[in-house]
Amino acid sequence: MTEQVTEKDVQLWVGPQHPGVTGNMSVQIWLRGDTIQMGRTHVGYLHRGFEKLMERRKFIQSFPIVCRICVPEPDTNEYLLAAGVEEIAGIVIPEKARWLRTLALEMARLAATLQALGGQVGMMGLGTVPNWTYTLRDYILDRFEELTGARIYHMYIVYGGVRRDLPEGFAARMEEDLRAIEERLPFIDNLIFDNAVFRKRAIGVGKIDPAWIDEMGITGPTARACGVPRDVRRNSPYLVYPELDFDVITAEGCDIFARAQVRRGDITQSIRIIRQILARMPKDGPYCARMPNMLHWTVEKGQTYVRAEASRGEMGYFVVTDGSDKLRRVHVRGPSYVHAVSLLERMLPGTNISDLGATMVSMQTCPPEIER
Amino acid sequence: MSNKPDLLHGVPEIPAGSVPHANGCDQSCFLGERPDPLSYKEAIQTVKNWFRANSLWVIAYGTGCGSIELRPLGTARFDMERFGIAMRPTPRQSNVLIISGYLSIKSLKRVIRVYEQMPSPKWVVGLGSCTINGGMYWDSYATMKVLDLYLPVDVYIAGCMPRPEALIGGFKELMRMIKNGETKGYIDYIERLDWYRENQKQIIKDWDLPDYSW
Amino acid sequence: MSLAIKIAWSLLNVLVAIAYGLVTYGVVRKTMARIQGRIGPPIYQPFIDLGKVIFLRTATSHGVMFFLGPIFRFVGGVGLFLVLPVIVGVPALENFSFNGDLLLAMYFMFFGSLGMALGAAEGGHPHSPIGIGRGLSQMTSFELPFGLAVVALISVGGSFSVTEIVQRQQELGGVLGWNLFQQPFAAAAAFLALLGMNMYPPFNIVGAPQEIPVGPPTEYNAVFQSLMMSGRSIFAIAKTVMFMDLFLGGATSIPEAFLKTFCIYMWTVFVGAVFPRFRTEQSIRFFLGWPTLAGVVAVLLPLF
Amino acid sequence: MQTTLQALKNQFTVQWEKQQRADLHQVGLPREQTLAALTWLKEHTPFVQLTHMSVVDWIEEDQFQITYLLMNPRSYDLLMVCTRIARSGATMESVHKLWPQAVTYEQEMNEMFGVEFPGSPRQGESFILEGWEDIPPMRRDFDTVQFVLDHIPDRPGRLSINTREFIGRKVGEKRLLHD
Repeated sequence: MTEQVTEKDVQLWVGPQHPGVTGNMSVQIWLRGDTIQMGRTHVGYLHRGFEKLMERRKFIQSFPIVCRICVPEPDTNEYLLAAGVEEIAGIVIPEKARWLRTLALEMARLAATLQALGGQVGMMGLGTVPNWTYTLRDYILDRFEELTGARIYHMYIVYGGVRRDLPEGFAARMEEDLRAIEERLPFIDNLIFDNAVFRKRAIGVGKIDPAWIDEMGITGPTARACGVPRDVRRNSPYLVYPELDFDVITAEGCDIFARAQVRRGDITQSIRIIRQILARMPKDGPYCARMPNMLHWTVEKGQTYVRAEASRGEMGYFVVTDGSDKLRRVHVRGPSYVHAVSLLERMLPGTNISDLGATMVSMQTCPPEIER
Repeated sequence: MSNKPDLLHGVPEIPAGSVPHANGCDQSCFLGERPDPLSYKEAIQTVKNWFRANSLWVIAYGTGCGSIELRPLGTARFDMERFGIAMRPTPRQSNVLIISGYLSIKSLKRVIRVYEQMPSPKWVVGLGSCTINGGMYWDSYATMKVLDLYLPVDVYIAGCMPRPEALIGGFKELMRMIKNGETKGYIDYIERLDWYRENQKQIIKDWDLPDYSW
Repeated sequence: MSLAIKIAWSLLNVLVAIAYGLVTYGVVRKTMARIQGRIGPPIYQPFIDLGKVIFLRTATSHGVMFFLGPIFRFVGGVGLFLVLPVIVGVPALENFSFNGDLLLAMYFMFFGSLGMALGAAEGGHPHSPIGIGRGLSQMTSFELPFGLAVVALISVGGSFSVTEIVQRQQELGGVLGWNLFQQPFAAAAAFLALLGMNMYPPFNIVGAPQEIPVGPPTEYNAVFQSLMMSGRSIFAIAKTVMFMDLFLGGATSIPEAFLKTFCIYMWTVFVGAVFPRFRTEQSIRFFLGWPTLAGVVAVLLPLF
Repeated sequence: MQTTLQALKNQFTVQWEKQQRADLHQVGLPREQTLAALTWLKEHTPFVQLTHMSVVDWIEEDQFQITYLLMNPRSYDLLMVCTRIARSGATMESVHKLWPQAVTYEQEMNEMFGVEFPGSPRQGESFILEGWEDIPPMRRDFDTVQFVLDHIPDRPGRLSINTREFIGRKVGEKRLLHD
């Protein structure tokens, strides 16, 4: 790729201090006019050595760590760590815990998708929609607070099930919030998908080649925007997803607009799934399996890879245990790992500098899961 | 929330009357205003402080995971603009640097540059437990533990993460401190630049920053 | 009226215009906040910001030309304002309008931005030249429909004087005598060009914070930023006064002037509240499309 | 899945094999055959996508385990290919020609574990760390607590408690209250 860059190109660092990148990361670009000739992603500004820290923590102590791997959507991380260790240890979680876990995952997906949809237009300079969607996301965070006691880092899913039962009257309040979201959605649709300027900015911009999907392992809305129905919830079902009725949203075009459409469809589907869960969840029964004393718990030697659908795509945990009371190794495979490094560097040549931020947001880049 | 703690690994005493300047370049001319004993100047200082307190421009740099709560703070639910707090995208035009959570050493290098480029008077808000004592990352090899060894912190907001209400509380405290003229962090940074530099160089192994990033 | 009194009145007008521009900006911020569902800053917030910025000391220096940039911009705004009559017939509010002031006004509109570009380029920050490139190319493109609209007005009125254009509209009488209705094509071209001039979305690519934070003013702070802020406010007011004179029949009283300029200004704000921004080449394409066509029609129509 | 596994066994020496889940099989291959097996899997079987690549440090056995996770994009089945390499002077063949995104994984592993991938384009470039002088941090023999005590100043006053003793004392107090 280096032969595309000549001496007369302007070298520019976008980030880490830059409002146009998603979080604390940076993209080094070479510009000719307004066109990017080449781009390199640089990460590591958020590195905390989580995988090292988990080698020193007991199993239960790892939960406060994993939920900090992706800030907008921590529950997927908690679920994956729990699922991986449970699979090796051979623990079966009770029925109600499966429903509650799905509820937490889906609420997190809804919150993160709302944030991403707002950020998508916010990155193009329309400040109105992000203001609305962040508020709607805050309603979900309120329900999270009620369910788990925390706004951002929930630590709700633990080995064997979940930490708490559903509070009294939760379903009614959740329904109220979902209605509030649904009331606002037509306005958001109007401002995004019927907006002439947004269509001009988004259609045909940030295109990816459908052939890259299999080659590079592109997942989530980025793949679904190419018409490829890649969704772990459907393809490799986990928890209660096989019992639920939902559609895998796809769109055609492979561009930013198609990804925004997929996100918009995901919001509707998430609302639908949350309603189904709240209606069909078993009323009683244990929400956590009987677990041994967490201070002395040891898990036999084994290794596995578990995956779940985050709002950004397939998230995977490679979990290795060695028979002690600590994890041997956890390796997180976030969707951004491929999307924001290899894929972005491949997409950037030929892009206008104005579209850089919009392209990054359209793949919902989350830097902490790249460097952990 | 606390004021800047004054003892950390033995802060060197500054002899009264001397203005040490670091590394050959004299920053004392860019210190901003110092408190003056004359009363009419105090009155002017009060007016200036009132203006400064009511127009805080925060640099848009999310250094850590705490920045996730800055966005609800800036948008419709918590709306920090009603207090006159606005986000500015360039360090040249901002006064407040929020260290949102843990700071990896790679980031610390950039943060120092950003901080030095901001015009005086400037303030640093440490957000989250990780800036105070390392928090849950106390044994991590990649993050710094005590923020005020490297930057002069004016207000700490405890919690992980601090809620937006706590952030508003922290900003209110900062405003109160500015109005009363209690924030001397930016003067302290220049006066003890050598000490700060020493600390910074202690953990930034490949030091390639300039003497002072103008 | 002697020249000294005239100068005193004009200076007062400039100060009032700056204050009015800041108030307008406060109202704009409040309005935007309400549209977005926020409470928003107090209306006097721009004054606090300005005061704070004045009390800062700059620590950066990139040479004399760098410091002259905001001064050029401020002078451009003041110059534009000073050649326009706010209220025709009231000598105190006519400033220095004279026969042929429209030419000077067009010149001043370019002058501020060019001066700013010269200064900002000295800053050395890579974002500044990118922003300047964007700004100047976009400015050239919206100057075309606006210039055509002005040419149409001149050819119909047969005069380069803003005062005469205003008087002509007032002689025709009533709301329908305004050029907005007399010359609809010219008005359309000019009001679309105004969207670009005021730099609200969708034409704020020049300083787009998400792309090149924040374009030409990246390196400016302290007093120079305050000059830019006051220059921006007087520039905005001068432009709206110009549009009021050219298309809305001027003003006969001070409240009317305030009302008309405010309405003209808010037109760009309300458009900006619901649109993301165009890329540079897209905005150029926009201005060279329908607005320019309307301008050409406006110029050619009197010939038939 | 089964046909692929059978063909893999016919063609290469599969050291061990385990079915972890219905959709996850694990195989162990000797180091020399790994690259050939991966190439064969990509060219001739539906396992065309590299989902994940990882290193595990088995310091007791003085070995690194390198794991390749391949996926069949149609059936969503996973195949985990594991191989062991010597820990001292660890090198492994690069797969970046098969899968372009492997460059990032290899760059990270080189930095965090010190495993060399000769031929991979960004070997030796800093990916996450900056100015790192110690041994690669993810190795088991790197003691992060010792590093922190040596290099990163802490705020005085932090208490270290023995969890077992502390909780035992708490539980004891509670018992006393109940008695």
